[in-house]
Amino acid sequence: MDFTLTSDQEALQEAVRKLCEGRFPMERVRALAEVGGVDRDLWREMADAGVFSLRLSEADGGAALGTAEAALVFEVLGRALVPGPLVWTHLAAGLVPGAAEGDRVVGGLQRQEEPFLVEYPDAIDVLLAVDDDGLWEVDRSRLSARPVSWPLDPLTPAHVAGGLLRGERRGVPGDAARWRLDGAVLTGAYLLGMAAALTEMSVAFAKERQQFDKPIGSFQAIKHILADMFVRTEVARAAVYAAAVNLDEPALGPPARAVAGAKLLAGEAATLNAKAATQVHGGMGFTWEVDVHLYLKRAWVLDTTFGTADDHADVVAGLLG
Amino acid sequence: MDFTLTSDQEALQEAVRKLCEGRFPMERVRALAEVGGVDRDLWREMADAGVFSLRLSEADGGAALGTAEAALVFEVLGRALVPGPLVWTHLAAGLVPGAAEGDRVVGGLQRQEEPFLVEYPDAIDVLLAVDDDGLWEVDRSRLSARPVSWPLDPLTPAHVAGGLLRGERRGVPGDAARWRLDGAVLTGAYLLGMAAALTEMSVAFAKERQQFDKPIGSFQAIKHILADMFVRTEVARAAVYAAAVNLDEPALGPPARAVAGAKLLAGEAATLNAKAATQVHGGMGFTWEVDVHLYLKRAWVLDTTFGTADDHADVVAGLLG
Amino acid sequence: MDLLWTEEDERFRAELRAWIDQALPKLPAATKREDWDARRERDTTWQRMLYDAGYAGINWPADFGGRGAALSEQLVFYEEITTAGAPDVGVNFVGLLHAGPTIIAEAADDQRARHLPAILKGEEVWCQGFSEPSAGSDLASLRTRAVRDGDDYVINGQKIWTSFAQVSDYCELLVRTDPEAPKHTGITWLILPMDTPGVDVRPLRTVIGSSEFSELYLDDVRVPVANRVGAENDGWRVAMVTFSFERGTSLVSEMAEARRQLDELVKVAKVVTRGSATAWDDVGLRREIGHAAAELDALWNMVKRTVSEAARTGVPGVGASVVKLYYTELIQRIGDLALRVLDRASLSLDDVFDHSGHFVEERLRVLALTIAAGSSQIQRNIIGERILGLPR
Amino acid sequence: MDLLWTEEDERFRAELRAWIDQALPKLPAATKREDWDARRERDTTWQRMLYDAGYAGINWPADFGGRGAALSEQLVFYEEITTAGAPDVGVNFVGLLHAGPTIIAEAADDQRARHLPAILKGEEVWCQGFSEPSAGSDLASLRTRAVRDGDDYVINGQKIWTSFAQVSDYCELLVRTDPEAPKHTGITWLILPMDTPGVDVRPLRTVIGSSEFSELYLDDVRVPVANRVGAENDGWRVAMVTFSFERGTSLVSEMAEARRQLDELVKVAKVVTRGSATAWDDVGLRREIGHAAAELDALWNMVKRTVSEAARTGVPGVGASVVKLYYTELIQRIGDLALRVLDRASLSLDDVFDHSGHFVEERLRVLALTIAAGSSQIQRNIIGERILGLPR
Repeated sequence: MDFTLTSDQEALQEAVRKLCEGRFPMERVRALAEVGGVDRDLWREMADAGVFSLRLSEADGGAALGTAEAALVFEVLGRALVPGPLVWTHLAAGLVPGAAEGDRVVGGLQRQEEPFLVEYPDAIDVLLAVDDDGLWEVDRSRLSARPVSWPLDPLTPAHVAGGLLRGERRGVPGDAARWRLDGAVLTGAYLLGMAAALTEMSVAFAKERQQFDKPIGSFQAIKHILADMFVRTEVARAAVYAAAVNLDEPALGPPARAVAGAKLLAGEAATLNAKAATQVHGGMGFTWEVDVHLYLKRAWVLDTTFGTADDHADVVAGLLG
Repeated sequence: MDFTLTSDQEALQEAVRKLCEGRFPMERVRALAEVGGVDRDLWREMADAGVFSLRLSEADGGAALGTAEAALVFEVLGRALVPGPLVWTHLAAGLVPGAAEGDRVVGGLQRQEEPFLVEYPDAIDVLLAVDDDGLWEVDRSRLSARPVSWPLDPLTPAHVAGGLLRGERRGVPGDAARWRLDGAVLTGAYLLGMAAALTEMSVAFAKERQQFDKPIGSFQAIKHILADMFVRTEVARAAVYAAAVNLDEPALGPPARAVAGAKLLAGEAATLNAKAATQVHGGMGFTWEVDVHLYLKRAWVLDTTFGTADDHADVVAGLLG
Repeated sequence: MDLLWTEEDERFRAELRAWIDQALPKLPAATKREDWDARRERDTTWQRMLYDAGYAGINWPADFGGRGAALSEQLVFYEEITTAGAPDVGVNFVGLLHAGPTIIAEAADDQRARHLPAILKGEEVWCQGFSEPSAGSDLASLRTRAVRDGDDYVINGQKIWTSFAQVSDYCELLVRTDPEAPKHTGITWLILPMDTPGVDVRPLRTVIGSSEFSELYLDDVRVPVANRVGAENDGWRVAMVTFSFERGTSLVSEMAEARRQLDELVKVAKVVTRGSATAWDDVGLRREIGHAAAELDALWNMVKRTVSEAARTGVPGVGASVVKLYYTELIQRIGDLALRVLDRASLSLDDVFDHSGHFVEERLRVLALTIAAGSSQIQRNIIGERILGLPR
Repeated sequence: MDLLWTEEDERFRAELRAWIDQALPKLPAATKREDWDARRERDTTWQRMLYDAGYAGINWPADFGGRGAALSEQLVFYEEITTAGAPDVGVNFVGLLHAGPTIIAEAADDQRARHLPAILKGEEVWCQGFSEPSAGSDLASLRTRAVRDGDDYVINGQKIWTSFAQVSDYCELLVRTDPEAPKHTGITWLILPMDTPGVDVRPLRTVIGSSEFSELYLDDVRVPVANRVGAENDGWRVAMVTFSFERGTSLVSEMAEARRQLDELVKVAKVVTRGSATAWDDVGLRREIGHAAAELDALWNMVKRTVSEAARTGVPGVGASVVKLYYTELIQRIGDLALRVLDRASLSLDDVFDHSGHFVEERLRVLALTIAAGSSQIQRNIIGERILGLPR
């Protein structure tokens, strides 16, 4: 039992952090809204860094790493708010040709998520659907879809699709179940990174911003909001890391409860921290120019994918007693 | 529309406040735990002041006042934490001989409240039960009951009763429905008074208690707790008063939604304020000698009578849309 | 305690409703988002219609051309306007609810004559130049400087959060006239004509993507001393007169609308599918909606209490701060409930089904409510210190 | 990141479990409430059994007679003790977790020799004399005065919240030796034998009705200078050594027990009737219990993270403050959920059905947790200032 990061894991996070700093500064991220959320060159750079292929065997061009490492990578991506169907493409690596290499962008949705909102419609090459019966590749040419002119999150463009066709089978029910678990944890990891970034930007703002001749972070009301943001993030971190480790290590027992708790707490950490960050930033938090709202909107979006907070609390309850 | 107290209403509250100050100082209230919660002489004094007969016609020895006035009286009783089955005896006035005059102490419970905890078992002369079919006087001689040696609230002694016999009918289903509404509002009014008293005692303590060379009420963390206590109380007050007025005035429409909201918000104001008061009082709030815990325990008890917070939120939801 | 409307109130309601029924169809349709000229045109047209019908300045004294309505009639007015879906004050917001009342209370007769009728008739649109980038919660630390030069003040500085500045004729402006004095005592209240040279309006994009608010850049702007309301350096007190209005009735139409929206949300919840059931079948979610409805009911009754007290005593009492704090946090929780009901449909501000987009937009809009006009933190300070008497 | 126990850990667990299985039945039955002599007898007997089996001082260095267990083994130890329903530290709490570690870190060799083995064997029971009626969150403002008189300190003052004082042999006492110095620099740490003349123990009744805590009245109490640990006026630093222990592992057995209790609560919820269904059929209530369980799981993993970091770096890291703040508020929420599940049965601390009374008593007991050992407000200050670097 050593629940700290190995030096390899630290190095992996550091490498992806550097990639994000270099390639995904916030101006660049914002600009991706203009191109449907995905820039093909940047996408391939992420692929080259192993973001999608990480868990594939070395024979398949991967690094044979685990879900724990993938979660650490997605945490860093969430911190930087990198847009695009990252989780789906990562899940599809090894299954959909070109996904691992960044040549094909893979999106997806869960069939119980009515109405069907297809994310990144103009960026994706392949649309997958998951349901209790398996994984399916949807034939988009047969899909009636209308574009959302005004998406909640400018970095999550969407189409509303009419009834979703099943298409070609890509996996059995067991695959679908595993995708749901992996997808929940990786989305949770991304949300965890967002929660941490929100804490840091709010702390920095509160040290800088003066009102009543003092930095606002010296007022207990603000200080305690920030302390709660930090605490929520660290609790979510413990949950997400533990769930990822659990997915890699069958000897730790069935992962369902840990995974549900991880998505639940990471989703809440991100949404609650984003709301708190808005409040701490005061009027600035209500402006488009300050990044907080982009995190808030993404947090709301991601809270609806791979199970909502309510869904996951129900799952944990169902496994109790 | 004038939603302020009339001068008669103010005078009524003032009169009961004086009675409580004179007859129910906190030492006396605490001492009533030793006599099962009710002192017969004091009970009769309350009866003489009209606490039970208030709403009876003048011909029946009452003051022909409304539920609004009764609520104002119960608010003051709650403030002073006067123990005993006040609400049940008030409801029974005019129905159970001697109740209005304070000669017979009437307790009661709702039949859906399993397990059956009979409050003030040694003090009451008559035990009523309310269910969907009406009002019933339970034959206590046929009731198997065991005493609770260690009640949560020292001022709410109780027996656990085995299956509750129905006994003699005292009212039709319509009476029962009305008792439930009246009982919820009067219990809500009592809880409102408790919430207000808790705010006042906590504010006074926070002005007095010094830590770090300042009154603790000058720290924003404490100040904001107190502000929230006040706000919660005032919102509950608006709900309770409006529900009481609604019960008196059929032209305002069916009272069910207002009553449910009143009990819900008053119960939450009292329980949340009692928890907050415990925190504000610090270590002192964990001592028997400081009154806060008596309010906290009573709030928890009353939250289980005439419908819990969950029950009432469900009722409001059921009346929406 | 009496919650029945009086016969007068009911008569007023009936007349008003009848008038709205015939007036509303004559009003042009709602304008396109971001078309502020059209918005001004529509809102001021409606204001003129209200004026002609005798409803303009519902809360203004009759001596100054207002309706001088009893407080209970004001509540009826807001209820009926909201229920009918008629426009709220819109671009006339600052004129009717801030600048106008300030002018009534503090201005000279010639200033009153110049502006009050024009505001009532929808001929003058006003905006507010109070907040600054570095003066938010700490408004009194404002730095926009006004230097006396002959019969003018020469003004330099920057304002922010000025709503409808693009289409405003005048701005109620707070400037610092004495930088040496303690911060509350060196401020002056001025009437700034928006077409004065040196006034640069730069729209600010909000999280909703709208540009209702602007920044005002003021570069050697000359305003005649005659445009001052109240004494030099007495502007903080003058501005506080405005705030006592802002924190009173300004949330009433907002709350009436929230009650309507909550009913809408229940209808939506009954339609949105969730597995084999609807969102409304989710006992946990439904209970939270019921809880929020009870709170909103209580706040509405709290408004009636506050208004009744004000009618009786002439002062608004403690209710206004309580309502501001509680309502703004509640409406955000209700917005969160709406997102939970909508689930995936919350990804879109276009309607995925009936009105769904509106709930999402509202969730964004109400983010500002716990920040503007005294943040929740400031409100708790005020309640703690002014009402409960706790030490600073 | 590795959450699998090592083979050593598993071997340790197996041995410990086997030992507990045979040892526990030899221990006298749980004592009656408020019989503190019997409580001391049982807890110290258990401590002696642990000592004889080599488990005493699980976290103490082997050089000082402790087990010197790896941090992961300590977690296993607390898990197994809790799961088996064996006694927790009980009256040995202060000796094992506060005074003992302080003596290890700061005391002279003769003091160590005198006290450490006795604590480990259950021969010496210690209590803590830190808090005072006017020094709670602001502990450093303590006023109990010690004046040097020859080879003694003469002590006058009052302490509060001293647990198990009735049955203690020694007290770790903080006194003010320099009233002129800044408050943190005039404090001294002393070993007070509880049978010293002038020590008056007055039990304090808590909201549970129990008298686990006492007030200590100190009237001209003479303590030899030789009983001082650390330098005169350096007692604040010495005491802080203790606190770093208190905020670390002290919640671990509490949390292990909470996890067990939550499973119990679910069982109860499945039995308690609610109309025609059970409390567990209430989707809203059940969801909240599921939510709390997820939080408790996460905190337990957070403890593993904290312990792992401490094992690697030698310092406890940020985890301890976070766990203290979050756990204490969470366990109160869980207590509220228990009251909702119990409904009317919550009126009684006697069991109305299996264990129901215990949940009610627990709800009362945990009220203290957000106040003692640094209130939630103080914890948030600490996190804001020491971890996030916010200005005071």
